[in-house]
Amino acid sequence: MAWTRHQMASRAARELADGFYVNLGIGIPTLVSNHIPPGLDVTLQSENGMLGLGPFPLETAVDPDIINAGKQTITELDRTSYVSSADSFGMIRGGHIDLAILGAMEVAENGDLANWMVPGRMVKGPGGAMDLVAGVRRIVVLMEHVARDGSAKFRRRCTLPLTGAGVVDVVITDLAVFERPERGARFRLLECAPDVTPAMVRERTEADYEEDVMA
Amino acid sequence: MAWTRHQMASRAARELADGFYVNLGIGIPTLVSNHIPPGLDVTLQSENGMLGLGPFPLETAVDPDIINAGKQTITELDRTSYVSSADSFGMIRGGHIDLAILGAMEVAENGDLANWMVPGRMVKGPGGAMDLVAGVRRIVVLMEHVARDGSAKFRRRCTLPLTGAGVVDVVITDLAVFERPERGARFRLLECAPDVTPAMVRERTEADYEEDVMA
Amino acid sequence: MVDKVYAGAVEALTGVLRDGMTIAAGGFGLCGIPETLIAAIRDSGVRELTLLSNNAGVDGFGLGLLLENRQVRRMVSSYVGENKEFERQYLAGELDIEFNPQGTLAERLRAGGAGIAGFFTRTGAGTSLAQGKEVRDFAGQPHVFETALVADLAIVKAWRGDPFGNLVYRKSARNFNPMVATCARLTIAEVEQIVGPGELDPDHIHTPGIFVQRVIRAVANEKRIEQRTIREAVA
Amino acid sequence: MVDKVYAGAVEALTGVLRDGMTIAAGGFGLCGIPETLIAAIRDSGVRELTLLSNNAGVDGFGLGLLLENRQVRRMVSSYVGENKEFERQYLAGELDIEFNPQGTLAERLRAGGAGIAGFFTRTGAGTSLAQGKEVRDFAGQPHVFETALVADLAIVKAWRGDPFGNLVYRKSARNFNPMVATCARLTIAEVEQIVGPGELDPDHIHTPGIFVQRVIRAVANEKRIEQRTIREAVA
Repeated sequence: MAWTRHQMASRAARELADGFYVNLGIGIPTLVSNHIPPGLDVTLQSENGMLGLGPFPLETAVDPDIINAGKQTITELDRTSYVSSADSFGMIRGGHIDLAILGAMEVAENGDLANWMVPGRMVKGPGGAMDLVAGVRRIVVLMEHVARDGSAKFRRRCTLPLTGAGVVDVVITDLAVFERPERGARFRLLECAPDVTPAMVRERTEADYEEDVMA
Repeated sequence: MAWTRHQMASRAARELADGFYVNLGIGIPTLVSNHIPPGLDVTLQSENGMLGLGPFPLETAVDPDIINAGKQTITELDRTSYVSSADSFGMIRGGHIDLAILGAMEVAENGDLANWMVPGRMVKGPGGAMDLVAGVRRIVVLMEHVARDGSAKFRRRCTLPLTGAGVVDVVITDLAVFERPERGARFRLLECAPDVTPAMVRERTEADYEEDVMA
Repeated sequence: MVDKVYAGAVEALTGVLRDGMTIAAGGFGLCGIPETLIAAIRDSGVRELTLLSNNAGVDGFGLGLLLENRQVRRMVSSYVGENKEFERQYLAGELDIEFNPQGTLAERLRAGGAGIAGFFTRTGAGTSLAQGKEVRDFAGQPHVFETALVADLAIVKAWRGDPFGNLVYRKSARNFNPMVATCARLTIAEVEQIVGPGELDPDHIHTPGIFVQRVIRAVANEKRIEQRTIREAVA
Repeated sequence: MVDKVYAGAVEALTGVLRDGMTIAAGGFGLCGIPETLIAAIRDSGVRELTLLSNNAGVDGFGLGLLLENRQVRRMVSSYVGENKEFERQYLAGELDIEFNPQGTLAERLRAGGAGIAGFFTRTGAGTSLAQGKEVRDFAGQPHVFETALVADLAIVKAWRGDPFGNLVYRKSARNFNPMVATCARLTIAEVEQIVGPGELDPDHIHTPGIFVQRVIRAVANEKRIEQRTIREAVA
């Protein structure tokens, strides 16, 4: 049985460690903030220039000057600081963010990531995604295992324009978790969703990966 | 009769205009702040990271956290702001300072400036001088006309290592004032000190310059 | 004393606008955008603008107003997703767009203000946005060369400003405003509150007055919200 | 909650120091220097250090303490004029020095912290400090290529800090501290006042806690003055 979006987010939250500074992308990655284990000290960063993101505000406390990179209204915490976008990307590009969790259209077996444009469709722009994958120390991708048309999203090579080359460390889908020990290494299948077999994952994956661990 | 240091500073102050942001070098240039005409709004900048320098403090108000680039204790004004040294040199290199008044060991007729080291002597380092001459829109040099050994300081070419190439716009000495309309143009003799003749200036100057204006 | 405060946006923009000019605008999404100045630029009718701005506003708000009024020829941005009029003009070939990674855009604007001619960043290496750009390895990693951005005019939104042009931003409305304020020879700031000399703490000023030539009071402060997300109070 | 506050300099430096390491230090002259941490590094006896610091202290104070104790092998600085021991060791060939223009040094430290591999600046073009460096023309002007600086350890002095590592500097004691705080994997801040969570205004924090791994209370705050200049009160 495939994981739900919340189960995927919960699994992704297990990539967090105490004291981590983390950037969460738009979409399913944002849900990860609801699954941070109690007692784990994690500081969320938003690339527009906020460090220490709090939860959504109460209706009465909405402040249009407090938004995250998804343009959602949020709140401050007792650790919050604001910086310019230049300084915010200094944190990102400079390797000060421990982990980013991002959505993806495609991931390749060499860690290439495509999540910003589809040729022929209107291009909205890369936003901060290229900076995040270039600068953050560890990149976790959260995505559906197969696209709506049934094609594999974890592929030999990306067919879409890249967001970054060789940047992905962990891939979490609704069916399985893949990880590699370092950039440049091969991915290996780490976990499957309940009642999902390695064979089922293999069938729905184009990428080459190791699965001896699961054997 | 040669100008005194205070007269030189007073003459340099005439280069200021209302609303100017100005950086004053160490030594005679610092004296210029005492000669800013009343009613002229000039904001002094110091490259360590202070904009809006006030006068020296009263004995009872000395604050070791308020110093200028010469490491002198100073005071705040109602316009003062502090920035990091990186942001301070952003102001300087980015062309936001209207005028800098600096000392010099040598100036060449092409505007080359040497004021940071003498080969064979202990080198103290360039400090902010190279950034100032590279970034500030207009560079005024305040220096004695001849060195202690009697040699000309306004020369064909600098013999000392350069602080900047072709960067000087105005040269004010104890004998005369030279100016050029733009970088790359020739300097011309603009003024002489009282009882100092153009011929006397010529005799004490190695640099080639125009003097038809004085004729 | 030099007082940089102008009576209003029209007065501050007098003699400044001309067709074909480049304007840098602060803001991220609709947060921290100079609403008052954008409206005045719309009313001025100036055309063929190049805009340097992270986003392009939305239909009917923010820089979307200038797009709807056909005043924009070219945009240098990182994300323009929320604007249908943008899409229409772009697909019709009426509008040029140069996409930058968001951090690269922020850094190029800072570089423009800080006298840095260009820099190497890992961001974008191996992507289509690096095409045609110099790529050089540092520590074995490819880096892309990016150049400084400068503008003829910068417009920013701040929370508080004084007669010297010193600015303080409010919370995440700071975003691109500090770099934008530095990247042009003429910067106009609209502020929610004009305060007197000495009322801003020198340690808390985000943009020193040297970067700001004109200040107006912001009279449009709608601060429209793009994603109004809330949580329920726990009884 | 992660609490970054350590009991003192010795505790904060435990397991950190090793011979031959590179340490970046904040401060300009003797203003805003981490006196407490410098003293602890002196007492540790660690040797063969490379120091990234705008200045080198004076005889008997600031980084001059490490020089006197023969712990420094190399300095990257912009101005070292006030230190006789420095001069003696330099002339004896015991000490290497790499001079940078002050703004270039500040920018290189910022670049190191911000993931910028290198940049072009007009500063130094046509001078001996550009020798051996790439020079490229932009807008007809020669620019010098400068690379990022990074350190194994950064030590900074701030006025206030909280358990998250958020820092606020005081007046011109800010100087090089904000960039230095970003340029190392491990940054230790000494602060005059440790305040509780939430006591620092999020809009006024100069160095966000992400850059600071350890915080101690500064117990040495002599703040020696190099040039005590005063004016007379007018009766």
